[in-house]
Amino acid sequence: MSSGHSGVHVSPLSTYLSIFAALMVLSAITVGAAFVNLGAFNPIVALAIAGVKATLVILFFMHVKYSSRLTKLTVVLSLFFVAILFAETLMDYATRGWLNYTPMGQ
Amino acid sequence: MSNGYAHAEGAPSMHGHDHAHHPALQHHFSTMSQQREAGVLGMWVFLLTEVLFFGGLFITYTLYRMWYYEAFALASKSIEIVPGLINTVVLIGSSLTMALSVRSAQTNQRKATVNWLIATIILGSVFLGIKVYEYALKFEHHHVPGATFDFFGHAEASGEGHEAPAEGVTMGRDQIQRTTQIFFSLYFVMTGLHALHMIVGIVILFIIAWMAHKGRFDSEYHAPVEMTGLYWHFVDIVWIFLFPLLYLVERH
Amino acid sequence: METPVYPAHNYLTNGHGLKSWLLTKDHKRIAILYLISISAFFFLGGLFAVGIRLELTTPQGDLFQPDTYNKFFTLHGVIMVFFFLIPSVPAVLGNFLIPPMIGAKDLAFPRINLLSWYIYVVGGIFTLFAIVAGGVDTGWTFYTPYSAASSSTNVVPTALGVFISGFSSILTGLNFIVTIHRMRAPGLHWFKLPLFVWAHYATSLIQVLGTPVVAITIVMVFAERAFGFGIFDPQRGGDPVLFQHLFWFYSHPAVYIMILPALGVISEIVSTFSRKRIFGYSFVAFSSLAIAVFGFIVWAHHMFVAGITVYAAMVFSFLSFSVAIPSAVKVFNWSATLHRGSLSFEAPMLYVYGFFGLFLIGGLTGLFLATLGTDIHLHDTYFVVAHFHYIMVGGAIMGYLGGVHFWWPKMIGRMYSEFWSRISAILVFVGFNLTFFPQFVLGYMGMPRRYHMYPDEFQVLNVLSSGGAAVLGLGYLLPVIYLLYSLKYGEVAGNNPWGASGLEWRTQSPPLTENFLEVPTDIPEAYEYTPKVVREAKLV
Amino acid sequence: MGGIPLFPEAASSFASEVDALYLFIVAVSAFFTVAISAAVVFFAFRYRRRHPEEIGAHIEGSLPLELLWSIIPTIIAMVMFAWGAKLYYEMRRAPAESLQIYAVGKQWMWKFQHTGGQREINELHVPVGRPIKVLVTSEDVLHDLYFPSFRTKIDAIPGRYQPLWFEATKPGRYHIFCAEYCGTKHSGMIGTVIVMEPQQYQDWLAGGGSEGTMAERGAKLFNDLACNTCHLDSGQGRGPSLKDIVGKQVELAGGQTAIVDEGYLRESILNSQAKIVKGFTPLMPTFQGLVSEEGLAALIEHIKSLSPQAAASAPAPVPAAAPSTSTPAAPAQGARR
Repeated sequence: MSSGHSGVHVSPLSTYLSIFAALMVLSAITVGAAFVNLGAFNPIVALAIAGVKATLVILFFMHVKYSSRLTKLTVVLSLFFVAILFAETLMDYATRGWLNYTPMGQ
Repeated sequence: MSNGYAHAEGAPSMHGHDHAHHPALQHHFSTMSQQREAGVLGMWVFLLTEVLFFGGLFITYTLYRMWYYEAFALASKSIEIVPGLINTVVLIGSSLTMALSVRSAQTNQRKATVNWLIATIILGSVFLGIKVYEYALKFEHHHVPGATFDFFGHAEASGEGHEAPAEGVTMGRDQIQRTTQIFFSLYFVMTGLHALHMIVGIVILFIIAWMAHKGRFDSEYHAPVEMTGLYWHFVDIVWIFLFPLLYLVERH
Repeated sequence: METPVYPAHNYLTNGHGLKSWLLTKDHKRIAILYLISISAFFFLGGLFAVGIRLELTTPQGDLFQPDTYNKFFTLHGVIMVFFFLIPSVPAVLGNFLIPPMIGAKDLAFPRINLLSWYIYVVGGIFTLFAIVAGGVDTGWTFYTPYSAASSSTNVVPTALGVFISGFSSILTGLNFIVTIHRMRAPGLHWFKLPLFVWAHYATSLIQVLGTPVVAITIVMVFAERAFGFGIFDPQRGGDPVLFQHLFWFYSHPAVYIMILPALGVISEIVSTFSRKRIFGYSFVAFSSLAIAVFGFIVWAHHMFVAGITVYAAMVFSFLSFSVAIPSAVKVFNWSATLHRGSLSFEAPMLYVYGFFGLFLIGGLTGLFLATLGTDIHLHDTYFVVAHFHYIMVGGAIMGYLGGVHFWWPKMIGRMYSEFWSRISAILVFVGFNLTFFPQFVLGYMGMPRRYHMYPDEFQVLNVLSSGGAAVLGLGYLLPVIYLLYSLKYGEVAGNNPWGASGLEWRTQSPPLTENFLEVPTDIPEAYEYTPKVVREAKLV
Repeated sequence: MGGIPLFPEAASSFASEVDALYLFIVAVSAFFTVAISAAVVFFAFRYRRRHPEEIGAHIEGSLPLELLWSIIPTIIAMVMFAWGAKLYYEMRRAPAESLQIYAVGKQWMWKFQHTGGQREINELHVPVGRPIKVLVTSEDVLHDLYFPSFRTKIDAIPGRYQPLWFEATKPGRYHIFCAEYCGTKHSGMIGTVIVMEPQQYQDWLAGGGSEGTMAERGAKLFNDLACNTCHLDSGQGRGPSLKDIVGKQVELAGGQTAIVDEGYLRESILNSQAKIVKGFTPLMPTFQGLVSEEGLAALIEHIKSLSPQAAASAPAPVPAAAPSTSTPAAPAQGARR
């Protein structure tokens, strides 16, 4: 990132407006998709859309796209540690019951 | 914390420094860009903390949703979708006005900066107003966890009977009573903490708007606006996840 | 050797009166504020330990009521963990030394630094209120459902105190991270930084990543206790084991918040008193980061008997060993540093030697607890108590005291009694081993922790332990006396009494408010010892 | 016993194995402690400062050494892990022929129930040389059932059964401790396990259980609670027949399946609607709060007695660490089976 007189990136107005429009459309899709029975895919679709929306906000509204590597690293780091929290906690819960009775027939 | 930071940044330098320095440069930084980068990094590290803070809630939500999926679906259905949707639009809109305010500050447009900040404050307040309305409904319906919790209370009183187990629902009444309470506990903790973040954000916005009005910022020094923006966008992102997780568990 | 003169202008003389301290933004003064407040909490926590050890000299539990005893060990844990160990090295030594070590005038956010001290104090007041209001008896771990539903003591104020002080810890960590990234003097790149700074960087990462998770967990317990929400309550379908997952996601890495900064102190002292570069600098530096990251993936080894699955237990056991390796690497590198050094044994180095013994035993006994087969027997016995005291008291406090003795001349500008400080280092080492070594045996014998009464056959070892505690207490009290005495009567220290090579020794003692008259530009490699350095230290 | 004892009595089949592993780690630890301490003390003498201007040698480090002292500890650690994990696996898998006992922790006592109907508080009688499986639960807060002489323990968690097993090898009286802090009289929540010769044990059994076996008591409770009005053996009742179901896999309404074990039965009684067998309507009331932990265990024993061949030949029922009281089949579980 350059220093000196306002070395920051100034995004054009159109970027903000189109990101906003995209976010609105995605919100509409989220609600619409929720009313369609997609089975196991309902939560996946909802979270995928939320992920895309969050990414748009992070990249453009929060200017991460134009920020230093350190800022990008910070974002990745936060997701990495949340992933550890999720993965290892769910590892315990997902393996519950693995040592149950073996069914009689087997 | 942002609050304290905003003060720190806004305070005029108390040490007699070279006149070439920007008036907002604090004595322990050597350049404005060092000061700005320190501030921005600080804000990002703070957001890192916030992500983990909400992460603890999301893992709790995930686990109980796996265990008590039907209760989550039922309870989620009992929440009105329209206020939630309006709030989503309002909050994303406020993120846009916030971004535009930062942009105005970057391009040295004082008046526009202030106006966009005020727009953000208004939208944020609208969000909170709707949230208050939603909470009031929950109280009325006895959907607040605790001694008075009764998932069926409202539906039976008003004869809507939305509790009549839909097909595929295998849980009985007691079971629903117990496990929907977990959903609402999480609902209130999650939206409550989110709202708390909004309130803090609005207070900061007021301070920043005042400072902008006083002409404290220019194209070289506007880090407080920028950092408030980062915070506000983060709060927006949390809502982007909360909305489908709480309102849209199973609508079909 | 010319006699050094006490500098007329320094950070201590820049402003007088209470207000100049309570509103200061100077990181050095804030460090002193922390030093005073954590010392107060240390002795308060120590008082509860005295109660515990007194009670346990007899098996019958005849000195205090069981509830009183339970409150004692809870408050001992809460105060020592959250109000002493977590802030100890970072908030006092880190706060004081990181800016001069990196050639900066202050931390990046001086006001936030002061704010974090105030937050700490407010958290402390909540906890003190809980004590005055009758105490709390959940154990420092606040396990549900006992804490949420069963205990009738002051859980809410204590939990709030811990919650609030957590933000102090987060803000300190945040400040350090930004400072280390953005405030280094020109030319001071990462691999010229003292290992103390590396250790604090790693610690800060844990603080900002882990603390929020315990904060949200406390919020949920609070909601359960105060409003009747049922998130961890098995009666309402909640899972108490989930509480433990979330709690240990922070509280296991928190152990490294307590020990890592002390490891940084050890590197500085070892290097100075052997006048030699730390052996394998980059390995020691990266091992700090490795400990910080691995620390986050091993938490459920606290839960091997708590109802996690056999498979999860195996994965967590396997990962737990990963923390042992970087810790071992550090110990080997310090030992190798001594080889062909020029060793001298003033008090700080004696503390380090004590640290070696205790940290070795503490670290190696961790292996028994990471190993599944032995942990089942040892879990929640005195073996665990002994193990974490060896790390957190043996390791962290030895490091902290070593650091205080090492940098005291820099902080205050005066020397303390060499004789008494050596006596104190020896007393602490001997007393510590007497207190806690018997507890390993007690633990393997099967004595569970948090016991107010115990079967007769455990008495001999318990009496031994209490006797050792008396010696240990003396060892901790002694420094208070001679350090306070030195404030006024100590010999003037001079800029660099140990002939150390770090940047912080190039400025006067005590330093100016701005640390340096001119920010140094000719920054050498870390730990560069040449005859010139020693001569310029005016030791000769 | 003169002097200070270093080990508790080794009175179970895996006590000596745990001790062996313990001694192995002690040996490794002692080796490293002595070696490093000796080196450090030796350096202190050998390289003490001899004149004030002396400085240390300039040494950067050594990659081979770093690798050496990273890899060797890793290998040793892996040995410990593998040994410990193997032992742990054995400690968590009860043999099929285990004698079953129910244990309930309560502030502040341990209540034990034998299938023969004997009930004890803070005392547990078991025969020597026979695997014993204890299903542990709690009525209030967390506890932990700990037998130091058997080198094993497990947390008692309200709302679910946790399994523990041991085979006592030496007759005698040994400690029972509560090892998870549980409030005021945590340290008073102790008891004695009495390991008896099989003959003595038979005599002891004959002396107790005046109220009949657990299964008998369970049968009575089964009638008292009117379970028998719906759960008919014919399968024509409003509830599924309970005959020969233990150990079987049943299909649930949601499409998942579940294995009928103590954990499932417990959940189905307390939260009857959690896992409904396919083809039945959720009519059964929940018995949460209506039946004590003892009664619940008796009911389960009664239902198990209706499946005689399962009791005889079922593999070790190490019950699920099933999510607490009222868990619908988690999708992951259903999908895997």
